[in-house]
Amino acid sequence: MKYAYYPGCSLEAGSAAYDKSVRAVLEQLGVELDELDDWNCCGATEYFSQNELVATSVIARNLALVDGEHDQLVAPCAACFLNLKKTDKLLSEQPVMKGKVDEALAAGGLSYRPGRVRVRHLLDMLYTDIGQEAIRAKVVQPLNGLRVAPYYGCQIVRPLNGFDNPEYPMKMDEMFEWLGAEVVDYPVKAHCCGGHMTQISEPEAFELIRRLLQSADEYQADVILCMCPMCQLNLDAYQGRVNGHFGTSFKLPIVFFTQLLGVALGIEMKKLGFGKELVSAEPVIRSKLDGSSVGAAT
Amino acid sequence: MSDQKFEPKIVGFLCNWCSYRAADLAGSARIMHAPNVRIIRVMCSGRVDPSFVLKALSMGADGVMIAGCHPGECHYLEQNYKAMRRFGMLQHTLRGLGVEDKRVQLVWASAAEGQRLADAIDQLVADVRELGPLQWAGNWEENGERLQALEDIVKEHEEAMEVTA
Amino acid sequence: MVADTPSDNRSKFLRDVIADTPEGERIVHCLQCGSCGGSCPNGAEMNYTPRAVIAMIAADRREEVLTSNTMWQCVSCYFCTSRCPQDIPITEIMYALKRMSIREGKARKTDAPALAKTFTDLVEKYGRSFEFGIASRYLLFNRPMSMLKSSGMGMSMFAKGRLALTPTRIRQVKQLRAIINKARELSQHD
Amino acid sequence: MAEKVGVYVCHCGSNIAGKVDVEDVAKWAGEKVKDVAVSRDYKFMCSSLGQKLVEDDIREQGLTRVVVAACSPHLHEKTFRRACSNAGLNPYLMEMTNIREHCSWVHKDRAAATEKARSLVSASIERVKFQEPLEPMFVDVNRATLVIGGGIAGLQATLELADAGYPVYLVERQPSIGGHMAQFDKTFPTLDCSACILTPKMSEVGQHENVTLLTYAELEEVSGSVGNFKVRIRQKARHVVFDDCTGCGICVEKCPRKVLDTEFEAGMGNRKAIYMPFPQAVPRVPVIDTESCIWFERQKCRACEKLCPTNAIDFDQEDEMIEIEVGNIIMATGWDAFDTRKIPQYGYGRLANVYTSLEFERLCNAAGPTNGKIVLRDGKTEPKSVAIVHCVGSRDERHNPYCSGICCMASLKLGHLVLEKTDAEVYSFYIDMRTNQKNYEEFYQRLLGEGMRFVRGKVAEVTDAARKPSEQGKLIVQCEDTLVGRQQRFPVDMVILMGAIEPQVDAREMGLKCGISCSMEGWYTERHPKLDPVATMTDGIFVAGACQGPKDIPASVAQGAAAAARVAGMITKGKVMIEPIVASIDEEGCSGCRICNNLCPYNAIEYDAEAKVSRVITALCKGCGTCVSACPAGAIRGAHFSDRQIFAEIQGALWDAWQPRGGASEEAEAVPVSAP
Amino acid sequence: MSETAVTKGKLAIYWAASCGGCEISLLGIDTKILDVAEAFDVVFCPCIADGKVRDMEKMQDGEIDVCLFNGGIRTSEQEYMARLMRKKSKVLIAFGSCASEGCIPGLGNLHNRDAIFEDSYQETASTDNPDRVRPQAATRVDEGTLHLPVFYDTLKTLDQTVPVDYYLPGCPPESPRIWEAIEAIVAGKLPPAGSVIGEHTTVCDSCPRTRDEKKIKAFKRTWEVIPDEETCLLEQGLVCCGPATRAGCGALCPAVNSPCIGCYGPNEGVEDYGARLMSALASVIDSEDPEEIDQIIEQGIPDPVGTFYRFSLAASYLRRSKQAVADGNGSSAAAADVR
Repeated sequence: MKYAYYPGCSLEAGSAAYDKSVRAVLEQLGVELDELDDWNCCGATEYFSQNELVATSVIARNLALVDGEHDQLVAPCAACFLNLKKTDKLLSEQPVMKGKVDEALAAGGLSYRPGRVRVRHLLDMLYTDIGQEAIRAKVVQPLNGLRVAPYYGCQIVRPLNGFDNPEYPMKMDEMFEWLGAEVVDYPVKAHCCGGHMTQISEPEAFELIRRLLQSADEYQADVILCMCPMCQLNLDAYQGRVNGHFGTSFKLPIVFFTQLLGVALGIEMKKLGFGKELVSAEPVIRSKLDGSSVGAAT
Repeated sequence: MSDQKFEPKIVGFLCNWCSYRAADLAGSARIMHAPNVRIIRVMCSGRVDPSFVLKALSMGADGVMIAGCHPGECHYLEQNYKAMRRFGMLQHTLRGLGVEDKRVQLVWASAAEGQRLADAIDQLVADVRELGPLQWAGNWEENGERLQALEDIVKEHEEAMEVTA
Repeated sequence: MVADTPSDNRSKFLRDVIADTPEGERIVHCLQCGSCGGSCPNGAEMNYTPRAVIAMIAADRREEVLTSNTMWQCVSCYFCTSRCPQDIPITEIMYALKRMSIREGKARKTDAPALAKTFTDLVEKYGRSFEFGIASRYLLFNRPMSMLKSSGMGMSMFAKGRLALTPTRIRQVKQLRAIINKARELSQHD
Repeated sequence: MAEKVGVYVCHCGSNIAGKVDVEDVAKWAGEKVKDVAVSRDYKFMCSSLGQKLVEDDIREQGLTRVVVAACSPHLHEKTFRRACSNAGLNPYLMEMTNIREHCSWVHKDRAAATEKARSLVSASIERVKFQEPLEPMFVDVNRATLVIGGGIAGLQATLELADAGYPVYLVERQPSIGGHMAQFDKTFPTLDCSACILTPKMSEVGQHENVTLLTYAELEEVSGSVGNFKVRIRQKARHVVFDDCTGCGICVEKCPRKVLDTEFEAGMGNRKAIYMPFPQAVPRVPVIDTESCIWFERQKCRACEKLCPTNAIDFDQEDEMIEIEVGNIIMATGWDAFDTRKIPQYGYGRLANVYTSLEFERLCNAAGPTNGKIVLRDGKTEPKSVAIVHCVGSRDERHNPYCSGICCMASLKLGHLVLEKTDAEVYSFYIDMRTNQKNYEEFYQRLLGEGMRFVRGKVAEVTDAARKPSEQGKLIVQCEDTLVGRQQRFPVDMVILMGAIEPQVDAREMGLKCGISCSMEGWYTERHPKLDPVATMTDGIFVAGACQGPKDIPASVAQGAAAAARVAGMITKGKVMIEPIVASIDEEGCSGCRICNNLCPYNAIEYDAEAKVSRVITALCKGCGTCVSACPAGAIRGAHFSDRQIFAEIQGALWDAWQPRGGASEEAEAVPVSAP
Repeated sequence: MSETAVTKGKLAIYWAASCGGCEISLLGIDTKILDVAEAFDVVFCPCIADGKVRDMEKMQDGEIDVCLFNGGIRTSEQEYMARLMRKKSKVLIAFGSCASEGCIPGLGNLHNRDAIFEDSYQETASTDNPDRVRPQAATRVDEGTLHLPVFYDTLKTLDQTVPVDYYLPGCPPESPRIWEAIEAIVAGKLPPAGSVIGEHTTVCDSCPRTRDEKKIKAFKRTWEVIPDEETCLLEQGLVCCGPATRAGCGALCPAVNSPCIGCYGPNEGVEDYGARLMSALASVIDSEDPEEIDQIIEQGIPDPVGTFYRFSLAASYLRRSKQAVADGNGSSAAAADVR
């Protein structure tokens, strides 16, 4: 299996752990991941707030860069995934918009035929394409005893992106059940992490973060699993400030789901980018699992 | 009719139970739409024979509409599926003859969908207007050269006969 | 013959919003049920709920809507869109309102529009974004006080190697700029 | 011989004349169109004077064909056919041109509308010349009627007909008649006890000399047509010999296997493996549920057999096919409840104290699992606050776009029951309150007075994720109170979801068996939504109750009675006319290719293997014409819609586009060929 | 036939745009040709006997009793001859598929003159024509102007050119059918003018294969399957035109396990052969999913016009393709003319 890979800006720095673990896990699973050459930023939500045509054109450049050898583009970041997917849909459904984007792309010597590239989220690819059997076959370190709270966030499951229920997604839950973890079925797993509100108006953002932490905590999760850099950043980096703001004392490690998947596959924690999270995850994981065998495969 | 603007002439075959009634409903609800479609009632879209469409095009129609009950809602249970299959086959053939897809359209409109039918009519008229006139009979007319050539033959033969005579 | 089209007696604001939103035509089907307003994680902080905004759009209350904080409070979580019983693309309407508000000079200088601008400026310069640049520039220019509060967190991020001080620059920045400039030019033609 | 066509263009007051220059159309037809002998315009063609005009012309001018350009044939075709008949002209030699609904009412431009009217009239004139005299066919109507579905609508229809002295077969798939109404506690708006008003009707049906009751039976196949249907019914094996059982109930009492009753009790209570759905069941004959019976599971037990005083248990009983003949069929197959799990944000199935309305009906019911005590799932705690959520799966493009109609009133009823039986506060979350039948608004007023709280807003989600201490341990209903314009959270103990009323899952399949169609949602399509709401497009098949669309009890009863009245009318008349619009096969031309054979959903085409030709069984043919256009040999003819008629109509419609060109005849003489 | 010999009739046989197969089939009536000679004087038959147009022109109008005219009308010369033969003959018979419905030459109507010339005089592999020489209707030479017949854009059938009395279908008409027709002419037992002299049913009628109800999931090309010899070819997915084709051939092709290709044209009363066939075939496609239906059609019938109108394009309702006109001759101007 061969996929074009769009890491997105966050995975270059702030969420390098995600990128690291994605690459490690897919290598372990034998999936070829070819980073899209010279990709540019997807614009997050910010271009759409200013100019729809520019937003679409900026994103379309990435779709146009996917070479003929690849027809699937995998994005791990929620915003990147949604933007790429939305753009492809807009271009196929809005002929006027497509005409203009074509012109804009042409100014850069590029072109793109809507529908040529199938945009996939990493979770969908792992769940659907690789599948239960192949993943279970590679499990070296079952996650028995670890209580994980899968956190899906918003933009991967909404608006209807086809691979999971937009209200009550289950794919990550199922995947971690395959891995032996105790999966926490808490009610806010697809609620908002605050998004860019942390940058704009902290009190509102903190309230949204608190709701998530509180619910996971009530359900006695050991660790929250993320699949979006923004979610991880908000829940992890702001956890201390949220505690300060509300007088709470949450100490919930927030890791990318691929990091823990990597642990189950026996990849060494260092190679999975552990240690970059502000609320340290390693101690909990090691204490719940048989610490000595973690990372045994490498 | 205004002098310059091309007004498409379109024949519509509407099923008695859904689409014809949708057109009736559009009437009683006064849903305005383009006057270009001349409606012919058939009992079912399944009655629409490709030859009706070909005949209409050959006789000067610029476009044709076939309308019936939604798939699964046919008054005759499933006959509109046959209309769907024939329409596919017909379009496939028409393409081979250079007739643009949008000139012949298949529309589903239930008896309650006067608006939908009216919209479909407007859409079809707009599409055909954009494509321009079809005037199929002009297709097999030879140019003036032909009559001249026939006369030439007559003349030549007459001359030849004079010589031999 | 005259084409028979219904006369458009909808408010100017409504027509503008519809024109600026993909699948915006659905907006006229709003039942005012409030499932958007009820679902919004930030709904309690908004001047008007999305439902109210839709009513105000239909009622042509342009000024009140475009100067409100509603769309800027939108976190693009799409709950409203996926729950709307009438298939109205509410999140996209929020984007459209953001654009209109900036275009018509109704957005407040600080807050989200500024963040958006900071972000996209960087993208245009380097082809990619980086958190440190955004956070520092945006906060420095717009909310210097909170810069101080955030700095502690920033330091820990830096310590963990999660804050890059320089962004990655893509090779074909010029190509990207050409595309952006063309797109910008085309959007002004409307 | 050339036909003499009479053309009559109606003004319809100003309805047509306001947009179409009718005088001009009539004049044009009279002067310019071939074979038109008379052409007139008239104020109101459908008036008796207008009809007389046609009749007189037929008699005096010897017209052989008539075209009436007026409104839709669906309105007045019969009128003018009758006029032709009166004057001695075969009614099928008349054609109506629709220049009102299809022309004057939908176009703005007078010139364009007139031009279109001209084309439509021209099309009719060309067509009518090829029309042929046809004779309608008559068949006798069997006096027996089949009613499918033993809910309140079916019961009402059955009783009306049986009381009028006609035999009725009532088929019900459940072990007892009664339908959903039997599950309810009270009925709105009068709050009568549902069982008290339903039970007498059930037993009357059970004992009626004219009723053959077939419960635990399914419709298998319908053939034939109006007046004479043949129906095959599968009598599922009860494993209890019907005639031997006295209904004493010992078997049920002694059966050791308890199972969750997901049908009658909506999952709120249990029943035995051998059971009657409820105490007042009709007939009082139990059935063995072979899925859960210990004997069927592992060949042990047989307690019921051992204890039955009349030896009525028969483990070897098998399904049986029953064939009956009826003249008419009434479909009263009812509704099904929306699966509320499809809206996960409301928490049904995940949050214990979220209920469906049917579950709550059973909870309230004095004969239900809690003897009518309203308690939470723990079986003991009385709720202190109850939220009723409207429009769950209805008025929602993602599920059912329609309004289920009855839920507003049902939620008022449930609210009243909570207020009456508990001290709880009741919140009703609605989008619009719809209480538009007799005494319904009054009932709403009553509940306002009783202190039920109404919040206008569609519920966004029901969650157990508390944000503050006051929400701990509660179900929080989050919504926008749209009248206030603020997002609000309501902590409650119990939530009732008013799920949408949906068609039965197999409604479409059942419809296909009877030859009637469904709307996209799955409701049976009535012949006319306003003027003929009980008949269907298929003659002899009628609809009653919620299978035609969401309906409450009064409306179901009314429609059941109406359907029965229609059937009674058919029976009284004794004969039914069948339109002669049917297909026929020219056996000379038929080569027996068998392409047409499986195109007919009514199996009206049979293949004669001896003669190697196909034939149309006229009585079964409904005249759609699909086979006509399929016949590659052109050997099938569709009466009244023949190729020749339609080709002529096309030519007429395009009179202004078609100039014969490149043909042989007119040019042949023009070009000289040298003479000797 | 001895008594007919007393009043010997005059028979003419002419060919226009055709392959000559009709003449061969005529000779295929074998020794019966002697009976023909007994009944008729063959006054004109360029294929087998020398004869001059001039002699025809000199004849009295209606002097010829029967003219068998095969071939479509593709050039001005052919049109002239059609008119001439019409004028001189009492009974004009469109003999064979080309004259009746255009046949294979009629498939030229998918293109126009320029395209056909380009193909014939330029594109074929064996052609070397650097100067792009094309036939000209008139060429001036020192001695005067030389004329060639004008080549038409559209091939017409005989009855699109002159009125025709009878039609004898087939490519070519089968010899026994020809003999039956001649017998009928001689005996004066002809059907009403304008009729086809032939059967009123289709090929299936004479095909011995067993037939069942039809449901087709995929149309197959002949090279894709070796058909079962007993069952209906159509039921095996092969596009057999037998159901729509007039009987008369004796189901020759199905008899050798090959699907009917429709050379005998439409059955009695059918005007557009292709429409009938496509309607029938579409009716038995076994799918209710528009995309699947499209796929079945696209994959199974890659050349719909060639399949449905192999023999009858020129006689169909549409007669020719549209595209050809747009890039072709003067009539494209008419098409662009706006009312």
